[in-house]
Amino acid sequence: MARANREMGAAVAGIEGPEAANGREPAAAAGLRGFSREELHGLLADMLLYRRFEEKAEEAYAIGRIGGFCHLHIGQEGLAAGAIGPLRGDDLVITAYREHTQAIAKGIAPRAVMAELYGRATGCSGGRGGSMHLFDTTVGFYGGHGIVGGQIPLGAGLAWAIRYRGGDQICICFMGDAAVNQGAFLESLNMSAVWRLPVIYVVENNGYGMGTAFARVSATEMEARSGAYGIPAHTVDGQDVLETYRFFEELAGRVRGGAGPQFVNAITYRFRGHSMSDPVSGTYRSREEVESQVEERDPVAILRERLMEAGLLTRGELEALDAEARAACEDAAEFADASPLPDPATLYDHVYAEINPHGRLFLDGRPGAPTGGRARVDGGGRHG
Amino acid sequence: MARANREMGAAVAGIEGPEAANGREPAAAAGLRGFSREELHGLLADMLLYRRFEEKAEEAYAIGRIGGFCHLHIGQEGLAAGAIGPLRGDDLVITAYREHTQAIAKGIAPRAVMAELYGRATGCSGGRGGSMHLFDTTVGFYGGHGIVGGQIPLGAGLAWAIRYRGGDQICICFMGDAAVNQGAFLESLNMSAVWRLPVIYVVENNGYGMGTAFARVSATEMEARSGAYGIPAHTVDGQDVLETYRFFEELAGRVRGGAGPQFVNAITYRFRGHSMSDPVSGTYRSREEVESQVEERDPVAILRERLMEAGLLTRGELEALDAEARAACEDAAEFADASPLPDPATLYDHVYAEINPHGRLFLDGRPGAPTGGRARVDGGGRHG
Amino acid sequence: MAEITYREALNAAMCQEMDRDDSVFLLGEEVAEYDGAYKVSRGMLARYGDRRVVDSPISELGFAGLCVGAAMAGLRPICEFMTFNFSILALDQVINSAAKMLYMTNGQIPIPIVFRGPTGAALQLSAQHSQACETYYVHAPGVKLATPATPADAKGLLAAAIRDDDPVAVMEGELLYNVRGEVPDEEYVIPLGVADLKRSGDDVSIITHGKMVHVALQAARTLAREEIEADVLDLRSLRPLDADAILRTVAKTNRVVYLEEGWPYAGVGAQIVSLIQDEAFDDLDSPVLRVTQADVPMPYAKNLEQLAKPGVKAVVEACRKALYTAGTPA
Amino acid sequence: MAEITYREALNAAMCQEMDRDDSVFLLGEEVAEYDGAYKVSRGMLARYGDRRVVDSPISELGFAGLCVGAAMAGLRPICEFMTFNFSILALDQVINSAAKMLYMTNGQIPIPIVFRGPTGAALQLSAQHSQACETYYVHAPGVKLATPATPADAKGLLAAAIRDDDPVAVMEGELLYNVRGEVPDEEYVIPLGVADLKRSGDDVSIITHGKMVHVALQAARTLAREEIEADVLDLRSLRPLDADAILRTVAKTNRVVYLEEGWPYAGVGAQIVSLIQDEAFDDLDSPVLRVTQADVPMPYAKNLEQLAKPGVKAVVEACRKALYTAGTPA
Ligand SMILES: Cc1ncc(C[n+]2csc(CCOP(=O)(O)OP(=O)(O)O)c2C)c(N)n1
Ligand SMILES: Cc1ncc(C[n+]2csc(CCOP(=O)(O)OP(=O)(O)O)c2C)c(N)n1
Ligand SMILES: [Mg+2]
Ligand SMILES: [Mg+2]
Repeated sequence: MARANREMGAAVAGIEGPEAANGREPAAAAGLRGFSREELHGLLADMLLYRRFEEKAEEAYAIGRIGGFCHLHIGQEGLAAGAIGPLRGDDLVITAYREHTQAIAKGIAPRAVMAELYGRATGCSGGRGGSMHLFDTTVGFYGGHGIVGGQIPLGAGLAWAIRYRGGDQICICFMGDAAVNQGAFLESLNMSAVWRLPVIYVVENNGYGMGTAFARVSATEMEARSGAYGIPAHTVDGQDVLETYRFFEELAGRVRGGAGPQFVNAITYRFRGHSMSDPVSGTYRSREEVESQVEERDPVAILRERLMEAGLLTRGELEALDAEARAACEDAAEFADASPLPDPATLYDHVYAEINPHGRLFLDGRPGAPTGGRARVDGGGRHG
Repeated sequence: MARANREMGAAVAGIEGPEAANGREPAAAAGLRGFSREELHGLLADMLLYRRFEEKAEEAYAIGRIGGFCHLHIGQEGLAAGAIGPLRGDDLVITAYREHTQAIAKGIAPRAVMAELYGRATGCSGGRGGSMHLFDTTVGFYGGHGIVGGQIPLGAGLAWAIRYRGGDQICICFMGDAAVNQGAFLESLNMSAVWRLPVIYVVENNGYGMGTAFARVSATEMEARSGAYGIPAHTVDGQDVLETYRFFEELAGRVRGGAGPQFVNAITYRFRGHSMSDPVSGTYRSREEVESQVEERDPVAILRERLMEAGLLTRGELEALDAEARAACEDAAEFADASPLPDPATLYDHVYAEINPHGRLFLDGRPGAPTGGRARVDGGGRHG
Repeated sequence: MAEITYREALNAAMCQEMDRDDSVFLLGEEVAEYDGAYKVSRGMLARYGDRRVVDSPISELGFAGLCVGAAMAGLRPICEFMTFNFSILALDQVINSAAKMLYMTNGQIPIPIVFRGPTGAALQLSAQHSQACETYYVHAPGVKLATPATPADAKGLLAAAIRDDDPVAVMEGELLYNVRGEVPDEEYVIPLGVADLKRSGDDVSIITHGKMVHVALQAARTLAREEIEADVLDLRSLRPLDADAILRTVAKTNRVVYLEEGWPYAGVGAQIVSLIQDEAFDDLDSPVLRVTQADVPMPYAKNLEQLAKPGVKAVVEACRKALYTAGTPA
Repeated sequence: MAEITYREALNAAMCQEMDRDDSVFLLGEEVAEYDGAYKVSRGMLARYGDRRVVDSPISELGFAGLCVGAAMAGLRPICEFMTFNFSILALDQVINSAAKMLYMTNGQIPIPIVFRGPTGAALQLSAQHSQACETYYVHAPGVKLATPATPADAKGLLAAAIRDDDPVAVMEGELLYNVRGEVPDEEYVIPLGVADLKRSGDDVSIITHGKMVHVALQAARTLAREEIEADVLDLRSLRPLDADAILRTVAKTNRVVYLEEGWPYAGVGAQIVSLIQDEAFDDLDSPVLRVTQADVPMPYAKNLEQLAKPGVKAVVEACRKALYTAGTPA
């Protein structure tokens, strides 16, 4: 759970009702209703952490500490904070490969995430997964999936398991806007609707799948996509973390109460290139477009400005929060850097949870490969 | 082209306008408007042929002349006649495995279809395809596909080729109601909409995918399924061949004119079991349900009764038409029975269109398998 | 010990496991109200209700993925493919989700799922419905694969597969469903990875799996009339693979034929040949021969289909060739 | 003859064929406006317009099937998979539509399509993005498969694939795109089915394909320092397979190592072993050894990844072992 996910305290005096200062409620304050000052600071702190974390990852990638594909969430932090924030600890989240901040939001320590990006044994996936495959089941974070759309049926399955056991958790299944063109989307939404699974499908609609604008690969608006299965569609401004938070808090409650699957079109924007190897702008979107989004639609800046305007945040407080965020990321990077690589002797671990006592499971005949006939029950096994 | 697909002649006197006998148009005649007597007889003859053909196939299956899976179209003939009838010879049709009568409707001779069911060299697929894989490109019939939903992207591709070449043909892509739950449906409809392909997707909605009623695997009505891609949905009564014919005639014209992809929910009913090995009724549908459909919604009977009521068909004429249909099917069966099996020497033919002069294409090392190094350009090749 | 069919044995295995573990459920096309397309799940809806015996839409990728997701959360799904032919649509979820999940998560998320259904050809079902799918399931590490040939093996191996903490594909045979045989009534589990010598002989080894075991046995009977005695080794599971049993029979007869239903290129037999020549090079008196489906899509016509399928005659000839009784090898 | 990159050579092949035949078009994710995810199609949108260079949605099954449909109607699509990893989603259309169509239609409908893109591992892309897909494409008859290793082969083989009347998969390598080499400027086509002896030596044969050719050559250079001279045979296409060239090198050296990027079980190497032991049994002085990826999903961590990949050291050791210089075989 992210820090914002705490008990909703009393609302802040001064932005509570129409009887605000000089009889008129300030525009900025309107959006703040229902949040305590502490909560607001918590949300800002969360988003600053996410932002600084991604910046740190960017840096580490540039100097070769992180390898492979690395997709940053910069510009989209409002969704990590606003959609995951309201969840319960035992709710489940599953997502694609642009998931660093989502993992942190659900409760994985920045150290464990950064160490995973560094490919270290202390990473949340033991260094085996990397940027695209972050996992921690103890906090309900189910990855981290690299095949576009691949996580959608899995998300339905997590929700299936909740329903099967009669639990009252819910599952949030994130996807990119391009993922709705995968057949898995149809199949999963249809089954979810038929079986009324407790799942919220959230499109992080940043307008592009790599270099392809959504409108070039869809004849309809995003909202049209779920009606085919009778699943209600909602649109939320993902750059407004407070709206997003309130929205998901309410929706999660309804799904928990049996409202069935939901579809959320969350409008956002990616401030960086698709992955570290892609330029920020190019043939598919102009520099001007990116600049104006960064200027006007930065979810961190929007909350920050709003709080300052409403007099709920001083420059000093902001600097303190930011310093804290930076320190946490610095710490995470140092931790990662100091962590050991995975033990080479573990290469064949966790291919199977159960090493059958008979026969050969590995066919490469390499030294180091477990051979057959040897009863070796792997630690990952959960055989009851 | 089926026989109904002829020039639209002058309308029949007597059912032309409100000035019909005794000032009131008979109910039966209302649906006949716009069709000449000859055309009406043509449509009836077509449907009788389809019905008798399937009955013959059923018989031949029972005595072991036909093997494998065999899915009859009995009860659904209105769609073969009404949707394919209005097409041009150079339009394209692609469909699933319940396609005997559709193949005939598009212009494959009953002899060639029956011989294919018998697995004979004279069959339209040389005996290699069987019931589920009927093909004849010379009449624009592109099969005959066995993976549920597999033909949907292929249909989009046929339409793509039309558009690519700037032609004015159209493509009809049939599918069963259960096929809309395949991811291929989403992917194909979306691409068709984005690229405005000249294709009509037709669901032969017989209410069931094998033993599963559509409502058990869908939370919405069929009509809701295409809106997600901005493709207009239409519903037509497939048991009313005249309505169906008129509808497709008009729609085909519009698609030819550039209206873009369309989605048609054609209501029909399967009078037999899913395939020859399944009972007509069972746990999933009652005998009463089937009986009432056969009684009230038989597309052949509906047209026949309507024509008789309107005085456009005598019992003698009907008997003559039916005798003709039976004779054609008898002939087809005799032809099939007398036809040779495929030449065993052809086992390895048509695996590849081009046998490369170098290297080995077949790895089984069997006697009879073409070995490498032998330049053998197969007849199927169309290398330009 | 009662004589029951292979179909009933599979049913018994599922019921045995569903009785002892509520986290086991069955999901697939037509498994519930219709009692299974091949009636393997007959009576199970009535017995376990629609919470645990579930009809799915025709959405192979989606429902396989949903089952993998349920397994991620700790359930133990039995995911039935009406036939494995259709599972090609689901292969991404099998390989990229089920097979790789435990590894990517560093052991956090085991996937205790069973994928089951018939594989290979029945009769005249033509190219798209007659494909042996073993290669697609053994190639990637992370999945196990069992191929029961008899009713007893069907019960024991399917039960083992359901209890296994990893994804296990259980490939059955449409033409096996009616085969009858003695099957233990009581709880019965056959560990994966133990091959079964279905017949013993000293002259030549026929190694095989699944439906082809019956073809091998028939070939062995034919050969016996010429006083050639064949060992018939049924691998029973292809991963784990009982290499010891393979090497034992090779050491005994020094002549081997691998028989399988599928295509040759990168077939299971290719791997067995590779293993044998690598680890028993000096035990071989002649090359390991392979009998497979002809390297063509399955034709519909009866005569062509028969030619395309690996049959008793081809196995007998291969054995003779291995013994040089058919002249010098080509 | 200019020195260009592998990437440019692929581009040149596509342009060469699109210039001579209007029925050839390129479709895939990011191939047009973005110039290709790996810039292989750079400039092609500008040159041919959006009728012939087409960005698709992320719908692998759908767009592969659409391309097969277009081929049914006589067009000659080049269907780019951003990587072959994602093509597992499309495998049903590759196998059940493209590969089987000609046969099911009795020769009426050839499918002159090319599926192309990178296969196998690049650097630290982890399990789902680092899979060699050859086995999935060679197993079913009806598809051909080429695996160019050099810029010249890239141009010649891709051109041949586009001209071929059958479905041809062309598997490239992300790590090859920047490799430079001499490539003929003029029209250039290398027939499928002709292996290329990339280096000549008498002591041991390293047979391989694709990206691994470079690993093999490096290993050969290392071995040369110990006065072991290796033949390095690049198969170039896996179907058709140049069996003659394989048998020639086996007859010459009598000792063979098969090197491939993929997993061992039912890998390409298994088939090559099967072929060699069947047809050159008496030519072998020792078992054919195989060097493959470790039988595990690809790990992300640099050190584990390196261990998992087949590298120069493993090849050198295998060659030594084949020559018994490393002691007695295990
Ligand atoms: C099945 C599949 N096809 C292609 C890719 C390559 N790829 C990775 S991300 C991506 C774009 C996805 O865009 P979107 O879903 O909008 O997510 P975003 O990157 O914007 O967060 C593509 C094409 C992939 N990983 N999986
Ligand atoms: C991908 C796939 N899954 C399952 C099957 C088995 N199967 C054949 S037909 C069928 C039912 C299809 O129903 P529908 O699409 O409504 O067509 P209908 O049979 O009613 O004409 C099923 C499940 C198949 N052929 N392909
Ligand atoms: Mg996006
Ligand atoms: Mg139906």
